[in-house]
Amino acid sequence: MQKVNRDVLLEKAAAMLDAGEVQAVLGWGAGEFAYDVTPRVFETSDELRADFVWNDFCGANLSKYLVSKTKKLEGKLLVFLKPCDTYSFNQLLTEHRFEREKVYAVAVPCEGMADVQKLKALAGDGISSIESTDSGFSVTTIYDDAPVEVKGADVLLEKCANCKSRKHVAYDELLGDEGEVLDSNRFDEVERIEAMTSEERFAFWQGELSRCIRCNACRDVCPACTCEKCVFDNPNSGAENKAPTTSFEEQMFHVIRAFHVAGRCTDCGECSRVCPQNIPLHLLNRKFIKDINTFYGEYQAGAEEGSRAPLVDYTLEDLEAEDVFKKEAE
Amino acid sequence: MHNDSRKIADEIILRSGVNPRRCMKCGKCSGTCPAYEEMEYHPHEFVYMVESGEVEPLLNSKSLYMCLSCFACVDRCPRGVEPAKLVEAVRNAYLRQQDNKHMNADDVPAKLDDDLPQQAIVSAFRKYRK
Amino acid sequence: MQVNEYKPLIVAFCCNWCSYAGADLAGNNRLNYPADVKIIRVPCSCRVNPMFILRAFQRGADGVIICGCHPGDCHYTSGNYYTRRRMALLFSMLDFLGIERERTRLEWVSAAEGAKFAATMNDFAETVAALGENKRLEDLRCKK
Amino acid sequence: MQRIGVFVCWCGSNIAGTVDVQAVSEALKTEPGVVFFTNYQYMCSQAGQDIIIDAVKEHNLTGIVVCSCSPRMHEATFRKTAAAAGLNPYMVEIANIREQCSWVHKDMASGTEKAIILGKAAIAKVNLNAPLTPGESPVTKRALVIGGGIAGIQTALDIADAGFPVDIVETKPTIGGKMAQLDKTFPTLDCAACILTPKMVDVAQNDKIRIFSYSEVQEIKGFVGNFDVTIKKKARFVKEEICTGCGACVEKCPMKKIPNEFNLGMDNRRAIYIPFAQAVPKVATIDPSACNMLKNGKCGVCSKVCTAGAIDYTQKDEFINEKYGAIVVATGFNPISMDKFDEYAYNQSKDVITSLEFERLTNAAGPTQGKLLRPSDLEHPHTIVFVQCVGSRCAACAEKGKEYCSKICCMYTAKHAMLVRDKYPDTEVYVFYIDVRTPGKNFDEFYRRAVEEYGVKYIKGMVGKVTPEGNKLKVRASDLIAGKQLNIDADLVVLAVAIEPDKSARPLATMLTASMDTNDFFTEAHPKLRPVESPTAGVFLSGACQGPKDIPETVSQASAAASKVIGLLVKDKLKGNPCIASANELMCNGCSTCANVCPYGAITYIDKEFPMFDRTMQTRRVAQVNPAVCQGCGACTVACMSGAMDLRGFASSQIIAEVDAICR
Amino acid sequence: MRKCSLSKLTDLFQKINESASLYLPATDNAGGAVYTKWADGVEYLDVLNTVRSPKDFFFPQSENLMEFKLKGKNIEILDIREESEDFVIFGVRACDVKSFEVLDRVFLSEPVDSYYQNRRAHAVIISMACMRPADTCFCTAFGIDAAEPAGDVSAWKTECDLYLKANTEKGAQLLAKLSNLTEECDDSEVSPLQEKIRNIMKKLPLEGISLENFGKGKTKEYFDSPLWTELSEACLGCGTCTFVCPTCQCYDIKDFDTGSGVIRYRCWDSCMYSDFTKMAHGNSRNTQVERFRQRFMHKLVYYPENNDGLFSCVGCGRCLSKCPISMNIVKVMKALGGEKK
Repeated sequence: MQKVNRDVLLEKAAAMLDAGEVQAVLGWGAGEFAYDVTPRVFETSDELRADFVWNDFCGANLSKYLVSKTKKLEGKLLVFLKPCDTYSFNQLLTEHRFEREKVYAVAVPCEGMADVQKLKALAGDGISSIESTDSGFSVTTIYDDAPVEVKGADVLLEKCANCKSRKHVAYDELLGDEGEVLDSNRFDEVERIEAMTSEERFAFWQGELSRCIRCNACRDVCPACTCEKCVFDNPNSGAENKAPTTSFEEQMFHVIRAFHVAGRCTDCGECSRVCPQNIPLHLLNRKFIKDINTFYGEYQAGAEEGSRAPLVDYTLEDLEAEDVFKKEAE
Repeated sequence: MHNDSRKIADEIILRSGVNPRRCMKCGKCSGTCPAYEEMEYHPHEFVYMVESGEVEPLLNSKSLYMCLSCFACVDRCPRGVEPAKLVEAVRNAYLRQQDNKHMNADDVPAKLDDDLPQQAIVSAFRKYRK
Repeated sequence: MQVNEYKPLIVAFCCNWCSYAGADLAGNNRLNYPADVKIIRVPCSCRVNPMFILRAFQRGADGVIICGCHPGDCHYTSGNYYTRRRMALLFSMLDFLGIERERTRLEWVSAAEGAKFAATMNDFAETVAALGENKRLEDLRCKK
Repeated sequence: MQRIGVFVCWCGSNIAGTVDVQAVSEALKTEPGVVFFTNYQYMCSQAGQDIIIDAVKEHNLTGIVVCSCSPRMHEATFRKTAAAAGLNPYMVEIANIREQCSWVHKDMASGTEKAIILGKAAIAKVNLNAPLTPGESPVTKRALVIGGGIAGIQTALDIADAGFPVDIVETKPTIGGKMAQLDKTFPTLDCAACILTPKMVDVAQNDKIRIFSYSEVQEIKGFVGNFDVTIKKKARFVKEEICTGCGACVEKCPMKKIPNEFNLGMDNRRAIYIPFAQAVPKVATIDPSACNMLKNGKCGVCSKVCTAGAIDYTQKDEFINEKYGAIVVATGFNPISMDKFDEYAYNQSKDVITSLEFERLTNAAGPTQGKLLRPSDLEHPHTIVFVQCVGSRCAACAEKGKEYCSKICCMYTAKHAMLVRDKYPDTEVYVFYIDVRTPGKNFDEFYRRAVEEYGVKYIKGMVGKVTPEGNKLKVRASDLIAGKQLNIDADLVVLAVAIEPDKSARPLATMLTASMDTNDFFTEAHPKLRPVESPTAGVFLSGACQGPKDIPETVSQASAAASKVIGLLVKDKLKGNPCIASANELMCNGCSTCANVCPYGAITYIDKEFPMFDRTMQTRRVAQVNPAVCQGCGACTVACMSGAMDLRGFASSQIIAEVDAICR
Repeated sequence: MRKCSLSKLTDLFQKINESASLYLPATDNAGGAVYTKWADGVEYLDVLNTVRSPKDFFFPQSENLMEFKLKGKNIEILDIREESEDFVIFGVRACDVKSFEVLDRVFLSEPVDSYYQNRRAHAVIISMACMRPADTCFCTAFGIDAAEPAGDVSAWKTECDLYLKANTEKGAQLLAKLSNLTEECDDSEVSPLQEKIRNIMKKLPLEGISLENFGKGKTKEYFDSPLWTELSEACLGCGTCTFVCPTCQCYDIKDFDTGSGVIRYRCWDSCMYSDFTKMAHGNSRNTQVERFRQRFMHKLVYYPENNDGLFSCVGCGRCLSKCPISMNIVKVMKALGGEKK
C-alpha cells in the first residue's frame, strides 16, 4: 500500500547516520509479526538495515518521543514523520517541548495505516504472514493454506479512514510527493451523537466509558499530553485517581483529559488506536475541535507553528456560553 | 396594508443582503449619485424608506428605473450599506408582485432572434421567471 | 411530599470584583433567593477550573453557576473572555456526554446588578429543582 | 494542623435576626482544626476585635474565621486585627453570613443551616491557608516619556516639577509634535506656537529633563519600578552639544529641493535642516537620504561653513541604556492616508488638502507666510468646501477608513471656517457634515458663532465626488435637509481626515507587553476608573495614543499620567499583592500557555537545570511569575494543564476544600 | 465425561444460573469480549481472549476495604465486607486457569487476603479448550496444555456438542446438577480434538519460546543487562500490559474522602507507573527503564524464585495484542536469549 519504499527511508537515514549528520534515527523497528511494529531509536546504520521497517503498520506517531529523546542526545535526531505526525510535531514546537535545531525531520507520504484488529477480524486468527499488495494485503494463517485477500480500505485505522490531511506541515526534507489537506468526514460520527437525545447520549457514553480500565494508554501515547506531572497522577491536584472506581471518575478523567488537550489536539487519533477497550476517544477530541471551528472559526492545531490556541485567545464578540446550543442547532 | 409593506420591506432587506440600520444618514450616496436629478426618491431615501417599511411609494416610483447600477453609492458609502443593491431588490420586489406576467422556459425559443443577444434573453428569463 | 422536600444544592462561583459585589448588593437590598445557593469567592471568573465544577457535581451539587464581570468590564481586562470560551466548550462537552445542559450556567453580573443576581439565582435554582437530583454526574460514594 | 478560632458576629440583629448565631458557633466547634469558638454582637467593634486578639494569644490560634458581613466590607479590618494579634493577616477568612445569608433568606432554619455551611467552607479554606508576605521590589526614580508632543511635554514637565528625572524620547529632530504645526487653537483661538513654544523652552531648560530627539526606543525589559530600556539615538551627523543652531549650514546647503515634512511637503527644505525656528533642541540635522556628502562623499559645504565645527559625517547611531521606574507612552497620532479615497481627488489635485495642510497654509510661518493661497496657483480661493468625517465613522472597510469618530474634526473645521470668513469675508465657505459634535466647554458656542456671526454655510450632507475641472473643483454633494443634490464649483477643498495612532505604537506595545485595541490605540487598565494606566503595571498613557483627543483633554490626561507616575516614583519600594500566581517548577512544562493568557505579561521563562534520577542534569524551560507585575487573576492557573501554576490565597486545594465543605 | 448438545446450551446456562450466577464471555459491542453475567439473550462468545482477564472475578480493579466515619472528632471504623455469592465462570481458557494458581500463591499464602479468599471459595470454574489458538499464543512455553485445560470442570466444544469433565469435587457437584441436560460419554470425540489442538500449537509462530534461561537465580545475569535501556526505549509507561495481564497482582491502597467519612479502597496499580511503590522518601524505581525491567524480571525471575519455579506469565498473549507500541514479554524473552536452540 505505501508508495514510498522502505529502502528509500532506510538509505536516507543510513547515509545521514554514516556521515555523522545525525546522531540517531527515530523510526519504526521490526517485531515478532509483520504487524507488530515498535518505535525505536537506531544509532548505527547496521541496526537500521537489520531492523528498520516502513510498512502499513507504522501507525505510531513518533513525534512525542522527541520530547524525551532529544534531551538525551548531544547531536541531531532524525525522525520520520507521516503527514498527521507533522501536525503534532508543530504543536509540540509551539509549546516549546523540544528544540527544533536538534531534529532533522524527514517527511514520509502515507497511504493510510492498517488496523491489526480489523485485519484479524477479516483474515482470522493465527496469522503467519502478511504480504502488502497494491490494493491491500494477502494474509496467510496457520489454519488455511490459501492466503486471504483483504482490501486495504477495509482495514484502515479509524484515524486513517478519516484522514484530515496528507500534507506535511513541517519537515526538513520530504521523501516522495506532497499530498493535500483533505475534506474528511471526521465530524460525521460526532454529529450523529449530537443528534441523539440527551438520554441517548448519556447511555451511549456510559456504555463506552464503562469499559475504561484507566490504563492511561490514551494519555501516555498522546502527543499533547506531555506534562511533567499529570494532574491525574498528582495527589495534590484534587483530581488524582488511579482506577475508574465509579462512573463519575470515568467521566472526570475523560472530560478533563479532553479539555486539557482542547485546542491543542491535532486529531492524530492515537488515543483511539491504542485503547485496549476500543473506546472511541477521538470523538471527545473531535467534539472540541468541531465546537471550536463552529464557535470561533476554523482552527487546526499544529497546522502552523506558533499559532495561538483557541483557549488562550478570545475576541470581544465571542459566543456566549448560553448561546452554545443555539449555535449548534444551526 | 401596513403589515404587507413591512413584509415586503423585510423581503427586500433579506434578498438584498443590505442592513439599512447601518446607515448613519450622511447622504454621501445621494451626494455621489449621477442620476440624482432624475430621481424622485434618492439613494439615501431608499435606505431610509425600506428601513421604515415605507415601500409602497418606492415600488410605484420611476426612481427605480433611474438607478444606473453604477455602484458609486456602494463604493463610497462609509458604512458599507450598499444602496444600489437595495434599489435592485426593490425592482425585484416589484417584479415579484406581477403574478402572471412571468416568462416561462417555453417562451424562450419563440423570442430567440438573430439580432437579439442571447445574453439579453437569458437575463430576462432569469429576472422574469419568478 | 418527597418532591417538596427535595432541595437542590447549588454552587455559585462569583468573581470578587463584580458578581460577588452584586451578590452583596442583593443582600443590601434584601432581595430573596433560595438558601440552596452557596457562593464561593474567586478573584476572577477565569480562576474557575473545570475540575472545580466537576468536583462540585461529584460531591453532590445539583447545579453549578459561574458569575463574572460583563465582557469588557473585567477587573483584569480579559479574564472573563477566557472564561467565556472555556465554559462554552466545557458546557457543550458535558451536554455531549448527556449531562443535562441546564445544570451548568455562566452569567455576567455586575456589582450594580443586585437584582439581576437574585433573579438569576432564583431562576437557576428553579431550573435545577425542576431537573431533580443530579444522577448523571454523581459519585455514589459521596451519597450520605 | 491549624488551630482555628471561629468568631460569629450578630451584627446586632442584622445577622442574629435570621441566623441562630449560637447554633452556628456550636455547629462549627467540631470542625477539623477548630479550637476556639464564640459569638459577639459586633465583631468589628473594638471590643469585638479585642475578643479576637485575646483568643489568638490565649489559644495560640494560627487561623481565624469570622462569620460576619461581606469580606468586601471588613476583611481588611480583621486582617489588621490578626496582625495586631501577631498573626499573619492572610490567615483570616470571612464567611459572609450577612449579605449572602441573613439578608437574603427569611427563614431562620434555612438561614442558620446555610450560615453553618458557609462557616464550614471558610474553616476548610483557612485550614489550607499559608502566611503570605507581599513581595517588595525597589523603584528606580526616573521616568521615561515616549513621544515629545504636547502630551509628552506636559507629562515630563509635571514629573520633573515633582523632582524626578525624566527622559523624553522623540523620533523627530525636535519635540513639539503635531501642536507645533497648528496655527490657532479652538475654542479660544490663541496661537498654538505662543502657548506651546514656552513649554518647549521649559523642557529644554529643566535640568531634570533630558531630551533624546531623533531617537527611538530599541528595547524594553523589566517591569514596574525596574524597566531597562535601550534607546537608539540616530546619527544626525551634527554634534548636538556643539551646534548653536545658527542656521549658517542650512543657508549654504546646495540640496534645496527636499520636501519639507514640517510643512507637509508644501515647500522645500535643505539636506541639512532645522525643522522650524523654535525647534528644541535647536540643532541642525543632516538627512542622510538627501545629503550628497553622505551619499557619495562630494560636497562638505556645511562642514566648511560651521564655525563651531559641529558637523561630523562619521557619526554613528548611538545606543543608550537607562533604567526607569515608570514609562509614559505619548506617541500621538497621524492623519490617515488618503490614497484609498479617490472620490475626493486628493491625489489628483493640489487644491484638495487635509486640514493639517490647511493649518500650515494659514500659519504665518507656513509655506505661504500665513496668506490663504491655494497650492496650485497661489491664487486666493473664493469658494472653499470643508468635508467632515473623511475616513472617520467608516465601517465599510477597515483598510480604507476608521470606524471610530476622530473627535477633533468638528471643532477644528469650525475654527478653520471661522478664520477664513474672518480674514477673507468675500469667501464662500461650506461645511458638509453628518453630525456636528461639540461636547466640550465653550465648544458649541464656538461652532454656533461660526454659523451665526461668521456666516459659514453648514450643510447636512456629504460630498460624494470631487472632480478637478480646469482651475475649479466640481464638488457634488447632497443637501439632505433641502432634499437637493448640490454642485459647487470650489477653489479649495479641505478634508477633515480621520486620525490614527502613530505607526510606532504597535511595536512599542509589543515591547511593553501593553495591550492595544483593534485600532492600535493603547487600552487603559480600566475604561472609567484607570483611564491613564495601561493594564501593564508601570506603563502609563498620555494623549492621543489612547484615543483621539483635543489639546485640553490631552494636557489633562498628560498631567493625570504624570501624577500617577509621581505616585509610583515617590515610593522607595513597591509592595505587591501577595495573592499572586506562582509556578511549581518541578511540574512546569514551559509550554507558554500561561504566558499567552496573562494580561499583564507577568510570566517569563528561564532555562533551568534540574537533577535527574539517573544523576544527570537536565535543562528545562520553566515559567517564572514576576511578583511585582502579577495582579492575581488566576487565568494562568486554569490554562496550565499540569497544574504547576497555582494562585496564593486562592489555591486550587483551597477552592476544592470549599467546594467539598459546601457539598458535604 | 458428560456431553451436551450445543442446541441445549441455553438450557444448560439456565440450569447453572439457577443455583449460582453464571458469567461467560460475550461481545462488548466494540470488537472485544468481556465476561458478562448470563441472562436470557446473552450469547456465549467462543473467543480466545477476553480483553480483561478473569482475574477480575477474584481481584477486581477496585474494591472497598473498609470505611471510616467521623463522629465529631472521633473516628469510627466500619467493616463493610460481605460474603460473596456463589458464582460460576464458564469458558475460561487454559492459560487463564493457570493464572489463578499464580494469583493464589500471592493472595492465599499467609497472611491470607480474606477479600480474595472469600470470592475464590465461592467460584466454580469451567474451563474451555482452545480450538483455534492465535498467533499471539505461547502458553505451551509455560507447560500449559490448551487441549487439556484445568479448572473445576474442563470443557471441549465440537461442531455440535459440548463435552464436560469434572476435575474437582466442586466440579463434580456442578455436573451432578446438570445431569438432566447431559449424558455420560467417553473421550472418543475429545481425544482427536486434543490431538488436533496440540498439533496446531506446534505450528504457532511463538512455538520457539523457551524458559531455559529464566527462573531462579537469574537476577544477577539480567539485572544490569544493557538491553533493558534499548527494550524500554519506546515504552510509554502506561499500564495496559499490567491491566490486561491475568497474573499481574499489584495494587495500591487509597483513601477516598467522601465528605462524611473515608472509604479505604484498593485498586490495581501498575509497576509501569511513576508513583508505583512510592514511599515517604520518594520512589524506588525512578526511571522507566527500571520500571520496565521490574515488570519482566518479576514475571520471569523474581516470582519463580519465590514460588517454586512457577512463572507469573501464562502466555495468553493479551499484552502482545494490546501494547500501544507493541513491546511485550516475547520480545523481552527473545532479546534475553529465550529461544529454543
